[in-house]
Amino acid sequence: MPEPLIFEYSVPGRRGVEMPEPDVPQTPFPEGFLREDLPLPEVSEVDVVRHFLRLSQMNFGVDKGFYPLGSCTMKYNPKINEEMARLPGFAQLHPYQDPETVQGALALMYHLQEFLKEIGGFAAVSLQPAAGAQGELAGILMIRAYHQDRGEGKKRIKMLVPDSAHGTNPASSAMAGLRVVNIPSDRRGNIDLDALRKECDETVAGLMVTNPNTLGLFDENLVEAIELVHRCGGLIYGDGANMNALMGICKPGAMGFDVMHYNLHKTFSTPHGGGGPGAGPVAANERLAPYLPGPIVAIDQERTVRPDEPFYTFVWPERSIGRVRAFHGHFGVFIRAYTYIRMYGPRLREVSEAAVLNANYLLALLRDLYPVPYDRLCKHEFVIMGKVSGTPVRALDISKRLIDYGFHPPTNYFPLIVPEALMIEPTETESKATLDAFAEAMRRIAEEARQDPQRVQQAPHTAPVRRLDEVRAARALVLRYIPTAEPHPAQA
Amino acid sequence: MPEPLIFEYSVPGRRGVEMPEPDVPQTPFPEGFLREDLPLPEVSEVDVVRHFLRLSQMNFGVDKGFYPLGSCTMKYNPKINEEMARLPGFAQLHPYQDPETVQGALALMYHLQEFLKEIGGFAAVSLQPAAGAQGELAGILMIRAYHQDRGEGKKRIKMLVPDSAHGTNPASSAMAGLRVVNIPSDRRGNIDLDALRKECDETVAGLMVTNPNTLGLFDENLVEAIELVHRCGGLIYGDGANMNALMGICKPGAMGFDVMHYNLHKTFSTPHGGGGPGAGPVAANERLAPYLPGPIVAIDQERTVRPDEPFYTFVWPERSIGRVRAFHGHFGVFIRAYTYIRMYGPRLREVSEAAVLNANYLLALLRDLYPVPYDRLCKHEFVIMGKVSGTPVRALDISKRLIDYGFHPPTNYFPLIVPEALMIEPTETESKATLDAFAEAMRRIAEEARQDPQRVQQAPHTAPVRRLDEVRAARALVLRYIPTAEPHPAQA
Amino acid sequence: MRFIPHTEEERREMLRVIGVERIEDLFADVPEAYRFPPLNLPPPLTELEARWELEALAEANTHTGQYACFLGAGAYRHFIPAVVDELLRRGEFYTAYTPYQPEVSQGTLQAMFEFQSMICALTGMEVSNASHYDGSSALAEAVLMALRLTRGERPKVLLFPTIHPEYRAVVRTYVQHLDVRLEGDTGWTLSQLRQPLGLLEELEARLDAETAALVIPYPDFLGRVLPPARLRETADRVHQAGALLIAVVNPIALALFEPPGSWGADIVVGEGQPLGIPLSFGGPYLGIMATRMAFVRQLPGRIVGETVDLEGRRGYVLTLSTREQHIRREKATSNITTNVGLMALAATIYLSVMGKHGLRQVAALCYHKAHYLAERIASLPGYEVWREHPFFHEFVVRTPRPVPEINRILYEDYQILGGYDLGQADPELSGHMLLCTTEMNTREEIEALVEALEEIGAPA
Amino acid sequence: MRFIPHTEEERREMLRVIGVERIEDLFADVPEAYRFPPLNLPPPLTELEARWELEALAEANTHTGQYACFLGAGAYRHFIPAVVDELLRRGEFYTAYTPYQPEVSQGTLQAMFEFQSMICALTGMEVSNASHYDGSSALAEAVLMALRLTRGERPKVLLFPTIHPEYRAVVRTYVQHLDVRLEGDTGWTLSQLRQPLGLLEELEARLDAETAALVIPYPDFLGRVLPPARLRETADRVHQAGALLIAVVNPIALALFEPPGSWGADIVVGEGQPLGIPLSFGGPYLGIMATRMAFVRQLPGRIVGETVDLEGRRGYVLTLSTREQHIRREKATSNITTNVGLMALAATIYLSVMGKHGLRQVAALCYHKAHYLAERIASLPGYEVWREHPFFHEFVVRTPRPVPEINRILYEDYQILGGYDLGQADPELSGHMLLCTTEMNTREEIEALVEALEEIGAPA
Ligand SMILES: Cc1ncc(COP(=O)(O)O)c(C=O)c1O
Ligand SMILES: Cc1ncc(COP(=O)(O)O)c(C=O)c1O
Repeated sequence: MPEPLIFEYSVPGRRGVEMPEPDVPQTPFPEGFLREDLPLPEVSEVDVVRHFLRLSQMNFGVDKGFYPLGSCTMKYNPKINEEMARLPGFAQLHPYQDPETVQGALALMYHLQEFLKEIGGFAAVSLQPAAGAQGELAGILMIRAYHQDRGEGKKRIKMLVPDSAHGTNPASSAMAGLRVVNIPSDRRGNIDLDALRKECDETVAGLMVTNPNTLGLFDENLVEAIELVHRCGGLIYGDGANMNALMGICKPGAMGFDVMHYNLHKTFSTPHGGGGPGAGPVAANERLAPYLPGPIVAIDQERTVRPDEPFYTFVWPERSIGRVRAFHGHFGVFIRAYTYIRMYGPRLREVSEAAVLNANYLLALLRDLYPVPYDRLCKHEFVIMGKVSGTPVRALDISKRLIDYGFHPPTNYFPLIVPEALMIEPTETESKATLDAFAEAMRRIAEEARQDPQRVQQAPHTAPVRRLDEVRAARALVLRYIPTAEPHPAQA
Repeated sequence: MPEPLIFEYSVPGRRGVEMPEPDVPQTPFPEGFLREDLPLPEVSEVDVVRHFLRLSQMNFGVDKGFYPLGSCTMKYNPKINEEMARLPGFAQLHPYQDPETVQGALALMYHLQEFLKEIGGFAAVSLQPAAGAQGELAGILMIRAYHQDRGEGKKRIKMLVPDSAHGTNPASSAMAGLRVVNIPSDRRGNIDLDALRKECDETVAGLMVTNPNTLGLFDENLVEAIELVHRCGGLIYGDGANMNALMGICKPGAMGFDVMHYNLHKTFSTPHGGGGPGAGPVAANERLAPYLPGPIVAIDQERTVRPDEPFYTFVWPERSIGRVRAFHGHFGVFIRAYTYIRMYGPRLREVSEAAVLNANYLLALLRDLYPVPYDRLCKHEFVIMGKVSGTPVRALDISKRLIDYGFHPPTNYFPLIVPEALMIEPTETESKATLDAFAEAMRRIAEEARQDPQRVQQAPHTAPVRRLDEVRAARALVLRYIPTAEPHPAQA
Repeated sequence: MRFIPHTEEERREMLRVIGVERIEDLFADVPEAYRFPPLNLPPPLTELEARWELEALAEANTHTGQYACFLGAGAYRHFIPAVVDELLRRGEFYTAYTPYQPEVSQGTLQAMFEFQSMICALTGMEVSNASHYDGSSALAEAVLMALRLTRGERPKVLLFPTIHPEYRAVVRTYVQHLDVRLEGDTGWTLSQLRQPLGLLEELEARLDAETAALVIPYPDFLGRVLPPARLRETADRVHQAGALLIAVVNPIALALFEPPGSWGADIVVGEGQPLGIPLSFGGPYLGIMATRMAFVRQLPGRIVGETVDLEGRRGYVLTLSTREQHIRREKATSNITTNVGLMALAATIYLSVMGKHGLRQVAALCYHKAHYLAERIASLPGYEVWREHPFFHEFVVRTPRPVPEINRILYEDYQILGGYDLGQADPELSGHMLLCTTEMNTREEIEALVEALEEIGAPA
Repeated sequence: MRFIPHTEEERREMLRVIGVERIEDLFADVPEAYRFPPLNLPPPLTELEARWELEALAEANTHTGQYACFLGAGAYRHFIPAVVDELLRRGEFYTAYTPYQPEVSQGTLQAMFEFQSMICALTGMEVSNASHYDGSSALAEAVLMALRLTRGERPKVLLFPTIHPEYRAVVRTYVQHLDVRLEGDTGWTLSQLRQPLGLLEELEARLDAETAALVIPYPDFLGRVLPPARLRETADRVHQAGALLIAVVNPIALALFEPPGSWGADIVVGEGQPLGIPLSFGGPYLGIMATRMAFVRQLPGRIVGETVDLEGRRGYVLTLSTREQHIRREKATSNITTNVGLMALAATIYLSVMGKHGLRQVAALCYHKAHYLAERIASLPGYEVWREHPFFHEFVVRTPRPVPEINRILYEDYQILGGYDLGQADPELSGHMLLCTTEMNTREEIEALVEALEEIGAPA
């Protein structure tokens, strides 16, 4: 049964939550300012509960089952994180309270900055950016500000972006006013050094590197690529979306990355929220640290009385690019990431080890079933091709058929350089039994593709809806509820 | 896909939650005391989350949809109640804390007692009983103690119980050592006064009255029945399960009931928890108040300094029947009931009015579709017969078919005096639209019964499982998980 | 009103369909003299106002998260992993009722089957019900069950004296009008109470052809654990006398100690609150009840069994319902219907996520901390600790000043909720305090208590 | 470790299948010089220990549930019905990601469609996206959008000076390397700032063929609401100049005041935090972004559209994704991908359960309480209140002593979190405080503040 829209439950005059009567004398509203109608639903609390409960049941989350969405690190989100973020001492803090009244919150942010510095090998961190993409924008603006300070702002207008990069990389570069130059990948999935070398000149602002890259591969040309770009005066932006492969394995800061963002909602287990919120803290080496977006948290030595009880406060990096958002970042997300890091400590290395173990294990199980375009040791994820030779079945079909087997589909059709890409990231929180079951489903789908391709092509068969007509959606452009003439309230 | 048992996810050595290492010196365990194996599951947190999330999705609750389970008052459970019960100042109180440290909790219990007294028209209330059935036992023990105090304890050993009564009524009487005498109902569904009169003698301990009775009818002979029993020295036990029909409508205490239990999990919106916990506070008039189970909360005048700040404490009713449980009752349930009553206040009358309105409206919609054995004004619920003439379809089939229409079935085969009983209690929290939809489903089922009876008889078709073999369950008696020789861990 | 969805217009339409004019007409069958009495209740609150009021009431208490707490005595402050409440809060679980309709209740049913399995695993028994109200009422029902199993021919039940005093009180309440004699639990001197093995011998000596059951606490109210080997002998003696052995247990202790199933208990009951259920001022808690398969037909309460559906898939249903009141009425094994399903679910989730290893860790932490505290207090002048018998996580301390006095000072000057005053339970034990530690008591708290007791105990 | 399920045995078996010996072998591709650096982090905590640490950090703060709070300035303490968090906590919602696979994401998708519909209802616009990070970044994106809509031919954007100062800062950050001039928001005197209609005229006067957009706050940072009738004139002037009118709104205010859609705004952005989202020290919040249908192809962020499935049933999908980075890369309308979906869901639930009536009540309560407080303070010697222009729930007070001093005394002596120090935003405004009330401020709190201000303001 399809679920009605909440508007379709509405009955004129029905009430949900009511508020107290005013306990102060009332003041007349100014004339000519008021709106007439407010076309919001009029429903009761039980309508709302049933509606959203039913909607939730039409959704698939990590809590429901395996969610190997490549590039997204859909690891299990510990429940303690959720409880901690709801402590009134955190959830009920106003962002403009005096630092003296929020020392616990500032301490948490300070230590999270420190943890992220240590994990990535950087000199400083700003927690401000709201997501990875905003972290990218901030980092690129930092690179630009750096060049500008050197009088090269107008000159260095080229951002080198590998063709395997995530779409946010070129998009962020463009937003910062840079020209994007695509760098192809070589046959082993690495940055093509020859192509790179050709672009390395004095107009280069920087190179954006995702490592492991979106093929799940550790770039074998990394050290050389970094050197090439540095030599021509460009800087290295690290897309840290894939840090789940690298904690305690290697530190990008040590390897020459100048600036990098983290995705707390990937590596550090904060839930993805059906699309967000995440957080995209940005880290920098000594060179770029002064440009970080502000404010960041520091110890105020003057107000610190005892060394074991530092006084924390907000400060501005010397040559900051400025604010990327109002207030101080996604604090609720920081609480979760902080809790997570505290539960692992130096054993975060085991997270990355297990993530890579799981990916290589699953790759080993799938290798004989589907073509693997770049078949070597992978890191936390890998890409296969969603084809079964001699059949019309495509990556999309396989994805949809996986739904019937109780799995969320992998990322499909990304990275763009692999035709029919299926990008699979199991994460470290999945058990061997789950990976075995997934591989078995993939085996059966390959078999079905041969024996009954229609079954695969028309999948899913057991989801709340069948395949949806996306073309129609884009043509009709019904983007909001428009009341019909004859309301007929739905049952709750 | 059937969900494995949590034991079937187990992998030797896998860990869920881990505890800190001891921070004190360790003491050797005594020799010869320790157990060898502890065959609990070994699973990770994500296994647990997915398992119980999936199980929950195989369940139907009020939050999912209409749940017209007669005699159970499955009204909507306000979410604020859940939050309030989880406040640390309530949830983290030890029952043996000094009264001085728990004045807020005691105040809440005191006022809840007062509210219940007022709603039922009684002189005193004990919150102790854990559920309606335990309230019954307590009330019957009070009646017995009363007779005993009058030297009639050995003589008055007969409890009169109408044949429409809930099974707990005779069962509770038997547990208290009484002999149960069934009183038939008359043709209008009332207590048969002639039959009652015949049993009214000096061996009568009391009469158990459910009003409105389990047919959903206000007993038209009530006043007379009470008088008859009182005249022969018996007392009146009120089964308050159906108080949702009577708040602000009439007070049982005023009508001559001597003792009555409430079901906080019905009338006062505390959730049913998949079977419990509930709470069955017992209320008494002046005569029986001294016998209430203890402890109850009272104001300690001596320790009260200011009259607007009473000091609350536990006291024992003078001639109490004793404890019915350790500690002080289902406090977590009291919080919810208290919150609920505070949100309505005197407007609880509107709850009962709307509950009765809904029942009569739905009865009006169903009257022409199914036989109504006692067709008169009903109160908060009503009983129809689950038959469609000329078809083999039974009440059970109709119940199961309702599942396919998205509804929880009504109570079936109770009360026992109606063949093929379907006992329908809509409660006041359901909207007209929902009742209309339910009536429409019932209409369609009647039609299906005529056109395609198999479809109805084999329902449900869309539930997580089909009809289950209860005979086999009772014969095989597989009542716990017994590990198989070859464990094969399930995927999460 | 807030939770009533009808608009005025809908109400009118509904009345029209019913065929009456006003809502009052629906109550014509209520005798006029009693109809529509005033309800003298405080005026209604909105959600926000209710929240304010409840928050104020909650804040009028001092809770165990604020002050260090050494109270146990049947209700224990344990760590509850966040995952427990996260899952309990799923509306499909907590807003359902008794799973009479198995097709839409497989969640509750399977979870209860798992609960039964875990209780069997913990206790070493063959069958468990799906919960009783609490430990005390479970014990009362176990006594009634033993009476039935001995066909009502044996009116005597022996209660060990150091069973929780409120449990013994509840048993007395339940049987007050039945032809039953409860014996053995009162009238002992302080020094007798201090020797549980002596008490055991005394009680065994009273076993006779009149005896339906002997009830043994494990650990007892004073924290002590009787030796399993010795209890095996007790079981033999009980069985030779034709009676049943009932054990009252703390489930956390069973993670360490030999389960009653292996020393011969016939019925095991206990308070399941320590298994992931908050203190909540005493309830709702979780009655545990398990027995041998041979006795299953006398077990009260719901039982879930495995079966298959029409298509042969595994599924779960309520079974053996011919024991129950809705079928058997006055002949039922009990009057219970609403139980504490959600608490049983909490325990199931708790036991799943703690698992074999975690539960053992919890039990061991409780044990080590209690023994450390006992040792420290034993070294304080003026205090005497009962340490001669093995104990779990509670122990008795004789105090140099009256217990209520000590507790008041602990509360007011040290922000500590002190131990249970045993004088409340038995005048023989006055001047004795029952102290408890769990994994929630840090060493810091323990040292603070010891220091406080030292100061309080020092001669002025 | 806790969230890694592998046992030693499983790990060995997996390595065997992979064909390597040790887990270290999986990292052979990492240059040796950099491989396996030490991680200098504090040692791991169990859940219980983590809880203790986090609780201690939380308790090291004074929160707005403890002290009366009169801070607003872009983040508002509103009542959040319990039902909001109950539903947000459903794992199917919060552990999902962007609904790329509509068949298993109808829950998120339909809720986002409802969100878009409600934002359109509130703002009076035709189309909304499914959220942006927060109000400030939504404004920055709106400015970029206006630049695109004017085909990059108009480099000037006029910012009203009393837009939230941090929003203006964010816009500056975003455009710092673009060929854009932000004008109009700085350099005004105190008395100019006090006359919003005067400012409006000044800004209108600067509209020219270079201008891409004029941005108007509604209400402004100082709480004032410009007359809708006057804004309609502004819109006409802006459109005549070939530019776009962008409004920055507080959605709660829109429950009372004429929505920007009806006075001619082209793009509406705002901070959705007041719609059921906790203060949480500043985030995550909810960027709102709506526009006219004609501009939909320049709208950044996710958009959900209605469609049908293979069997003709209504369903929802992400649509117009050719605007987005994953398809269009450097030519996308924005780089945004992860947004704040869960916050949009919170707002959707909030708006559903408050409904038309409840939201109006909230807005009215805010208004009445602020006006009462303003009136009371206006009567205090030494204080001056800006009341000549209509305001919503915030207003400016000139204080007899420096604002930080007053706030410190309020905090220390009265347990009050005082108002925002406007000197932080603009030196011209130093000595002025921005006070805010919502439905959460009781009259008692208001009187307490007035009394405190009176005492603090009294000449010594
Ligand atoms: C490789 C990569 N880079 C960047 C991003 C952008 O991060 P966010 O979605 O947090 O903005 C993503 C996210 O999906 C990604 O996978
Ligand atoms: C009429 C009636 N009486 C008594 C009871 C017993 O109440 P409880 O289930 O709370 O023990 C019920 C409950 O189902 C009932 O419907």
